[in-house]
Amino acid sequence: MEDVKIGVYICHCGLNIAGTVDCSAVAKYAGSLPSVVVSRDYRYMCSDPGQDLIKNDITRLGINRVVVASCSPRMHELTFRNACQEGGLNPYLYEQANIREQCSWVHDDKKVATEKAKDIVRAAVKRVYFHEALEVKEAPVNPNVLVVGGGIAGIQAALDIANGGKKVYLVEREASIGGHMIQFDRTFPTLDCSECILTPKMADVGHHPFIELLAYSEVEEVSGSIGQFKVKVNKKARHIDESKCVGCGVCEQKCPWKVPSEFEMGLGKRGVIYIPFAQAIPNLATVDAEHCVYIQSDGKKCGACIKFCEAEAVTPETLLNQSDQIVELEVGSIIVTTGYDQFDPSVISQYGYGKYDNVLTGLQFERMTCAAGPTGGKIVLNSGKEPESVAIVHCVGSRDQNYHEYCSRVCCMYGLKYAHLIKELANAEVYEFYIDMRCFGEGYEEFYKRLSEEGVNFIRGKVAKVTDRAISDEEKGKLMVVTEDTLLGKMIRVPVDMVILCAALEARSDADKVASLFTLNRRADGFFLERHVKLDPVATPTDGVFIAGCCEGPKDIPDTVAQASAAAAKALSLISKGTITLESAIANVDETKCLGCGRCEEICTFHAPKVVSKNGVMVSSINETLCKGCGACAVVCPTGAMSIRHFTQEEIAAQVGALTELS
Amino acid sequence: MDEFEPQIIAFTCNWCTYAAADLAGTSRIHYPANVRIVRVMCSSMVSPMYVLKAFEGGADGVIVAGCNYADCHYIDGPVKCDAMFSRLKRIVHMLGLEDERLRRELISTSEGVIFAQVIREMVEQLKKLGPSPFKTKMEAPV
Amino acid sequence: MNLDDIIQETKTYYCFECGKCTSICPVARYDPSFSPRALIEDALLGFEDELVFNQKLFSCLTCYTCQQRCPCDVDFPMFIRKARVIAQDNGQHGTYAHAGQLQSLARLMASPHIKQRRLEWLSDKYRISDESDILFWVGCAPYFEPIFEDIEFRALDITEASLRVLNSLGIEPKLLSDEKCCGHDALWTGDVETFRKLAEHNATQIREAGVKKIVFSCPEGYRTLKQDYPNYGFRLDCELQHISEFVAERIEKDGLKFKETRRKVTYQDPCRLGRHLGIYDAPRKVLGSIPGIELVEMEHSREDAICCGTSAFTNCDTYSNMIRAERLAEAKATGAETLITCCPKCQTHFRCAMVDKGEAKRPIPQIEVMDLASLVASAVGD
Amino acid sequence: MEILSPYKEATDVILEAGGEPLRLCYQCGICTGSCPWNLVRSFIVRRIIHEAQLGATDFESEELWLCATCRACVQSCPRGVEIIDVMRALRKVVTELGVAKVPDALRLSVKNISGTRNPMGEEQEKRADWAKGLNVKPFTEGTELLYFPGCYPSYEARDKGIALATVSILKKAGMDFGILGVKESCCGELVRKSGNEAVFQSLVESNIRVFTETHVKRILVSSPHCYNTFKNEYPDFGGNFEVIHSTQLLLELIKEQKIELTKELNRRVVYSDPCYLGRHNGIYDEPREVLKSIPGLELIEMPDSREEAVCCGGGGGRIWMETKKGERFSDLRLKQAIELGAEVLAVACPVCMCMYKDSQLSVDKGEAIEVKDITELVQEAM
Repeated sequence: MEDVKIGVYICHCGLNIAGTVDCSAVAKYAGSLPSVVVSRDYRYMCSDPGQDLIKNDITRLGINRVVVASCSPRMHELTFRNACQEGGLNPYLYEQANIREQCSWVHDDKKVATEKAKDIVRAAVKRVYFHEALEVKEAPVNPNVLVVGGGIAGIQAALDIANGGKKVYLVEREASIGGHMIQFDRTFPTLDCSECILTPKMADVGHHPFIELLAYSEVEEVSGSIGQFKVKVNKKARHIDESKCVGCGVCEQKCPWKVPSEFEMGLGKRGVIYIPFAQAIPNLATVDAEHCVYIQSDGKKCGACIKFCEAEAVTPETLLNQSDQIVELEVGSIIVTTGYDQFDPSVISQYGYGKYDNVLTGLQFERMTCAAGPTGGKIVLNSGKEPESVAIVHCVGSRDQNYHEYCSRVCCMYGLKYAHLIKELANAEVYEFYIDMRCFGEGYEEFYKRLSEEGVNFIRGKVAKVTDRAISDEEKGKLMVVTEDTLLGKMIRVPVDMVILCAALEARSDADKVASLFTLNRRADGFFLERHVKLDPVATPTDGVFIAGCCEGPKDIPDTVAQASAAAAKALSLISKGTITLESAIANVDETKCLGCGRCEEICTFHAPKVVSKNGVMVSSINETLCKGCGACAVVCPTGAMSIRHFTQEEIAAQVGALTELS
Repeated sequence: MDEFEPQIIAFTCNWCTYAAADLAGTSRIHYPANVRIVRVMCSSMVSPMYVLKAFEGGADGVIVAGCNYADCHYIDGPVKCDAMFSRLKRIVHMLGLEDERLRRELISTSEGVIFAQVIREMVEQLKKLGPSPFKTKMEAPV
Repeated sequence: MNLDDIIQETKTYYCFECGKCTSICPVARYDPSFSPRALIEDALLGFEDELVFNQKLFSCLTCYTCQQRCPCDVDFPMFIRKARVIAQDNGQHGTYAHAGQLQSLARLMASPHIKQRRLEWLSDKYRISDESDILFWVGCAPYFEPIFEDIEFRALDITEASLRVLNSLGIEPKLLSDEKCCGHDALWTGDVETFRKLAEHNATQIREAGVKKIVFSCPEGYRTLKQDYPNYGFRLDCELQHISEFVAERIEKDGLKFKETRRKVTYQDPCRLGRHLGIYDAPRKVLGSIPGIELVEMEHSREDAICCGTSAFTNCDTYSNMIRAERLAEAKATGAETLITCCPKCQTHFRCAMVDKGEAKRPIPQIEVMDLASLVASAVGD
Repeated sequence: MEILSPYKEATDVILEAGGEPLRLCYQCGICTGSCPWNLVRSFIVRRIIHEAQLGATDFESEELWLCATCRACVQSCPRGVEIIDVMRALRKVVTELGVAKVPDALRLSVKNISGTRNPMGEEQEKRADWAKGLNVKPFTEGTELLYFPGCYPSYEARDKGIALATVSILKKAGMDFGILGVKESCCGELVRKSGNEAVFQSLVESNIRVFTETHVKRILVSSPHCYNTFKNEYPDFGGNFEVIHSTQLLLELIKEQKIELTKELNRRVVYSDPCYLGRHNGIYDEPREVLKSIPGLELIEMPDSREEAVCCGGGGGRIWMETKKGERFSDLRLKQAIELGAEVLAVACPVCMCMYKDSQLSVDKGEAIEVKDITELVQEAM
């Protein structure tokens, strides 16, 4: 082993460190440690002159190990590793001592802090002594991309990538893509119809040469890692022959059995064999097997669809024998755009959702105003009459620690949109019950102003309850919205015919499953956690997996689309780079020490180690693209054959030893 | 001789507890200087030998800390660590050490406050317990 | 002590490099880079560094096979043991198995201030008495339990079996509540400082206990207290016996009888009990006197027995496992259903060798391994 | 016109007095909307919080004394503002700093309590008189259960029935219980809510002392107010005792068949949730289950029940103050009950009991309905 020459550099970080740590004293002390040939302190080590100190010492003094005592390695490890590399030293021969976040910033007694800093530096020096040069390996990136979720986010991301000439697999759980956006009638603040702007994009997805659409399918299993994921997708049986179905919809008309339509939020019905909505992509019929009398009766009853399908897409065969199939995909990166659920307001009993007929959720109202919707675009009470007055209740389940503490960001605006539509379609009185109006986007405030002009009544106060108990004659047969008008400082009861609850956007009920499937983390509020809230909003802690749209948190369409494109760009840049740098600090087997017992194979979550035969001897071998370097295998290895590069027992033991020398 | 200052070694996972310690720093939450942090990639990387080594060296207390079960960067590192830890705990118990001297903590990235609390609390407990029976060498560093 | 003294003490200079040692050495048979002869050569040529910094220095099993065959009566194992002291002084210790926990434990136990809780496993199923003049040596079994959980080996089963045997013979032994590691591994890996501390403590405890006899279930503890403690000047002033000897004696003197236990078994001579102390017959006598037990010897047995492959939990490697595989194959070949041994470490290593958690299975013979004490315990009944 | 400028000092005093939570308020007004006062008059809770935030509180205002601490507002507050604590703080400022006048009725009751340890100002010696001739044993160490009737059942004619019923049930169930008699002091719950922290703490101190001296473990209370303060407030002063409300115990006894409800009570009963049992401690089902287990009894629900239940108006010291006719919640509730065609209004709280019995006199056809505590009903059914 060549003799070790360590260079130690103590950073003042202005006064951040020097304020509480006597840096020159620490430097002096470090200089006295074995194998340390040079020890300096400097105002800002991360500055160019600071980094030059290191590079020069590497060339002039021939130091072959570097320790910088400064901020957290999470902050500048990379900076100084690069400095080493530029100086001609392997980046892994570097160690950072954290004397800012974990010393100068948490202590005030200068003497104590200085002593602690010395300990930390000593430990780093002892550790770096054992550091070994590691080669930086690269692996190819599979240029295919998986997009999970066919809402506007997924559609946008898929198109951006496909238009870049790369293959995209778009997986959608429902029978058609479109997500929540296709349920909307108009979009705020421009009021252009949602369908009109979305369906062209959906059509593009449908026939794009680079997009393979897997609708009515769900991801079952994900293995591998960035650059080479293996994905199993379950393509659910539609019980029709997709190659023959022309989407004429006759089967649905003829189907004698009707069930509430999910797409219409229960306001309308659909056939048991159905096409969720007119512009569905793919435009295929789907059989809801659990309600299908033919299937349930094993072909003994009904069978209307078979009779009437001229294309012969529905046959006894497809109905009775078609089963789910597993499709295996190989992709280099994954974009998760699984969207949101609408909060169920029935848990707030005071608001009477589910109790009073004319209390609706936002999404139900969207369907109601939609010309193609269950009421043909008419705003009607359950009596069939048009309402004379409507209350719109904001922050239902949002900004409320009893339900969701966060603001759902879109309710104020769609609340205003509803007000406009009600004025336009039913010319009724509208009361907006709000706490704060949040109109931050492009054209939003202007829209708010416009609605004020249109004569909407704005009442500031969180609604206490909605009741049908009349206390005066004019209240009879109405729904009374009770609240304090906080600007008047008076209690008011507003009798209305219809109440629309602006229900919060919440994380998907199965977000936990999706999270574990793609190894994502979730925030306290249930949405997926981005890698950095400000600086890395679409990446996740798992390399190669990106998130966009409402699965990351409530947001409006423009933000969703922007995020989707951002995620697409991330995926594309990964593809255009073509390779990924593999983690170098990973498991490593000393085959002469390995027993081939397979304990490592058993404990590894990522299936990195496998016991294989090498010239007749069974020994463990590491798949370097799968290994994440967590180190669990090394702990269970009985002989010490398994070690983690850059976190070897020698290195850590040296560090621990150094830290415990002082009493 | 002035008050006994216990010496704590904390093994912290890079992704959560180490980050939490950093957060305590960036938010200037002060805590006693008795702790020395050893950064590992994952709590499941902590070998019982490291802990024993720390006690051998005369540490008065050891903390093995990492992510919560939900947000492990390696999916289930904490579970593996727990398995190791329960065995270790039995060994250390047999050696006659008080339970307070060896702690398992789950402290996630945002919990700088909790990290500081844990340190304060442990320093208090250890001061009550006094020096570790393994503290043999009292001489200065090499 | 320097290299020359060692050469003197162990009569290494007699060596005329016939290489018998290497040819008979179980390790050398598999590990091409290990050769007792070569190590001695280095020593004789005065290449101290080549010897001391040679990782293979710690691969020797000190099983004493070579010494038996050596025409010049070179005490190679002792040579190795002493050479390792110099190695330790140079910070060399080979590769610890099990991440060095066991070495660490020995050093921790060596601390004078500790008060162990090592007898918490003891239940009232077993009768012990502080007045007894017979002491039972528990050894490291309590510590093995958590460490070897993953190979489903509970060393305390052996301890408890031994206690059941003693109780059934009407003996309520004394146990030391603060017994410490005997220091065997420390001594054989050259950590004499730790060994002395441990020996000092144990010897004092034993003398204070004022017992007439100590019974062991662990051959290593037995050997260490019997030979090494006196050699390093730690008196015990009492008789020492391995449980197999103790039981054999009872069979002799009091015509002790066992209930029938049908089983075809073979027997593994632990190096410490066999070649180190020359005890081959006692265990066989015990086995022989259990009606229904059929003992079939392995190809190599008694003086020729093959070691379990690792010593002092150091330098356990691929080759160690090959040795074990060979030994297990021999055991299997006898057609026995159970491999009996009377050393907890033999059992540890054989069980470990049979662990096979990988998807691709290894050609490793599987056979039940059991301690003599456990077998006897089942034969004396309760 | 008057121009207001924030008066930080005032805010500080309020925060000092425990008004800390008010900082969280974002002025949505749902507290006002859910406050029962607004059924009978205007009471803008939100504004009081906001004035406190700005230090613009009008300490002279009677509004400070309105809050019956029924917790409806806290329950629905989206920011988790402990509005009751804020009200308590405001009252504390008035009583302790004397910045304004405390309502006479309230001042009198509190004076009584600090003097005679009960709000009625009856003599302490008479505290156990209700139990005369029942031979209830005084609580001594070792007795399983302490029955703590509290001030109202002990002195107040309208509530005595509760204590008597409880005792006879406990006896039938063969429970080992005792009372503290003259050693018992008011639990202090209402006192604290009316802003007299000092008096409250002296009561806590004396009760905890007695409990500890006599080694009390489990306390049975008739009043949800005692329940709440023992369970949730005493621990802060080092008093940790197991507390159980009569309805909870009754259900236990019924389930364990220690008491049998044989007699049919063919009556329509409506149950009114006491705030301190319901919203404050989440006990909604036990009382109902007890009632349902009475043979023949038909249990009906008020339009606002459980979490939505309207307060009787007696909490927070209101019971001691005069509430204008037409502004009494108890009147509303009683009317509702009568409209529902209920024959009995069942309560589980001495305070509710008083309030409703008063209302019987002021509401027309008030005598058309009976007001009974659940314990009394159970006793009848035995």
